[in-house]
Amino acid sequence: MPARWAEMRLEGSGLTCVRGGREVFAGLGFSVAGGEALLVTGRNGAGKSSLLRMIAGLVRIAGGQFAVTGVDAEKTIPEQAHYLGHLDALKPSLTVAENLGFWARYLGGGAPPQTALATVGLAALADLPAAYLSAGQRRRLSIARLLAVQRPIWLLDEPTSALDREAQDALAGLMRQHLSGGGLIVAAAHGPIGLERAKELRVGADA
Amino acid sequence: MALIDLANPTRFLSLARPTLPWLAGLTAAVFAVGLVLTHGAPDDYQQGATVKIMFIHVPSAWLGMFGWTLMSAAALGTLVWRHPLADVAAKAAAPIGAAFTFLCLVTGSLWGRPMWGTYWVWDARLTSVLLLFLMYLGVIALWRTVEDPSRAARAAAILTLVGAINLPIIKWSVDWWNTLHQPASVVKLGGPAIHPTILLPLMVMALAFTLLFLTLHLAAMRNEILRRRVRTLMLMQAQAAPGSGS
Amino acid sequence: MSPLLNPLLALFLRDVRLAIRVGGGGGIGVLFFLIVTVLMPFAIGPDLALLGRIGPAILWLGALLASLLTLDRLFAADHEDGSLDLISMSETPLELAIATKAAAHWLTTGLPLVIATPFLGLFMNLDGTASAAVALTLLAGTPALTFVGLIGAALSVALRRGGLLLAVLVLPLTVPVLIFGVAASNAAIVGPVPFGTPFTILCALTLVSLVVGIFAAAAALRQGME
Amino acid sequence: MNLFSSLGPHAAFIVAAYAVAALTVAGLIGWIWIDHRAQKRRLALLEMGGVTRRSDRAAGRPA
Repeated sequence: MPARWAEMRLEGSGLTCVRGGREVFAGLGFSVAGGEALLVTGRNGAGKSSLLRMIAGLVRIAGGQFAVTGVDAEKTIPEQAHYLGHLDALKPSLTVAENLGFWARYLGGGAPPQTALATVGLAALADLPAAYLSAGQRRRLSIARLLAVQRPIWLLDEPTSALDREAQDALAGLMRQHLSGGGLIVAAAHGPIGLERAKELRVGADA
Repeated sequence: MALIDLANPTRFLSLARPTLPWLAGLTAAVFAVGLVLTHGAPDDYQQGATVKIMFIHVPSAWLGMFGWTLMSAAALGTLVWRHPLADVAAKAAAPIGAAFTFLCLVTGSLWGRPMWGTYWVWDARLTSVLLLFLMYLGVIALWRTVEDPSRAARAAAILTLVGAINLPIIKWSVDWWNTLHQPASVVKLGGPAIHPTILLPLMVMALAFTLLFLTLHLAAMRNEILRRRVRTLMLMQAQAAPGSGS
Repeated sequence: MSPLLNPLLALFLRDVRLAIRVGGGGGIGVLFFLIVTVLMPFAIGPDLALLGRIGPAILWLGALLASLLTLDRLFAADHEDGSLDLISMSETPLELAIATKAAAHWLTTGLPLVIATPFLGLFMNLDGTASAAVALTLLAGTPALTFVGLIGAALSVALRRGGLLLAVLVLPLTVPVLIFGVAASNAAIVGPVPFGTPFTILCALTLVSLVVGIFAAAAALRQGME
Repeated sequence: MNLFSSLGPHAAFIVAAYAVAALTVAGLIGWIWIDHRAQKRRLALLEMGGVTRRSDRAAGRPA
């Protein structure tokens, strides 16, 4: 797999997050290069999601800053990152194909590749309204969004939740493929998510 | 959602398919007779030929009420006996009832224009029909917003029954609010006060309209059953695909 | 299609498609407008002359309430299912995305109100020219209502309260539009002021609210990123 | 056009009323017919895609 992105590095230093007046974490730092994965662990409410959302520009940075090298300079980090949160960003009344098509056009400016749905095993349900999908299938459709638009940074918040064993292995494969393509992953999870050589960043009281 | 057994509606479908063409033919025949009779009806001494509008206005008003009565009966079927066919009957009747109520309003204002000089007058009967029309739109909106058919049916059934209870109250209060319209001349205690030569075409047209309503309702119910079957198949298609377990 | 327009077009088509599939294409807005208009004579009485005089005011109030109350879901729906997060993570500036959503909302809610106006004018005993005047002023005024309501919708998402809060926040801002809208309608029916004067002010108000609404709503959404 | 003249001065309103009636009925019939065709098409599409109802299979019809 030829490296899609040149030598890339994402660093955060002295990061402080305050939400609703409560300091979630302070002075946090990390550094992850292209081809590497960072596993953010910690008990619930320790701020794993907040860190990911902060990288994605969805939460205000109370202190510290991010630095990214080796990527398109004009684009901000959120414009080069995929964020897979607890919410699936799907409209029940739109069909599977319409949902994916919209995100591909909105985030990537073009129609999604035909293979995206097939890779996540939803090709047969393309014309089915998303309302009929199960939680696991909605999750797969969200993951298809990551394949439909090429972005170097993947921010995955408990990506394996609602996925069955077979889908978790498939996701691990996709993540390895993304890393070997030179991309990087920052994932928040409780346990290992099939990524052997992931660096770990503990967040929370005993950080 | 447990896969409700569609056996009963299936039998309904097998019954509906043959009867539909016959019913449609009968409706057309009665309509033909009705139209000939209305054409021959004499002019009213006061309103002249505009009385011919009554041959559409009055039957469609009746159908507006008939539709809501039908939906109320179906609502009982839904709430008391939980019969899936009752849900289908209620949902199919709403748009048709609304259409005839709308027709009653339009013909009413067309009849009123030469008589009262304006298209719309806030008189008691027309206003009650207008409120009935709004209630129809409300029920249809309710049907469209709730996704699951059986939940939607129960919600619509409750709204229909509450509406049925309130219709007389609305009618009485609007009458009190304004009495401009001609008092109910057809259904009078002393029998119809209008001349038999006008009453006969009116009765035939009323029969024709009712048959039309039933034909349309039967066809709409058939569509509704097919729509539910499509929904069930789509659910099964999702469950058959990978990842449906979790 | 230039790279900037493609995403916006996709967003526009998505919102219009959603409005048609879920809301019945602005049907709920028109239904609310119809009910509010029909309710007035029950309070005021069936006196056609009086209704004729206050017809434009009633139609304007009905349209104003209808377009405001349907705005509540403009951002809330996307916020609840996570779409708003992804929309902000795109090269397309948030302001343009908001303008596109507002345009889609106006097309599926504001425009149907304008189209329904002549029919509701009958209930208010308004003749042809009167109904046309009200419809024309609404055509110029409803975009202002949408773009002013936008700010309330964005704020109510950030504050997670929504619903009536939107109306409370935004109603004072719509007063100028209401004044000049009704004034223009009455000018066309009764005079003495020529129709043009209040109408051009109304159009000016719309253009101002267009710009202010978009940037204020974007700021409100960004500020709400807690 | 004796039909028109026989309807007296307000003929236009009478014809309009009958026209609206015809339109409304045609609208209803049209809506029902289009809806019927649409459901039939979607059913065929689904059944072609191999999705069959439990009672179909129970009735021994080919899956």
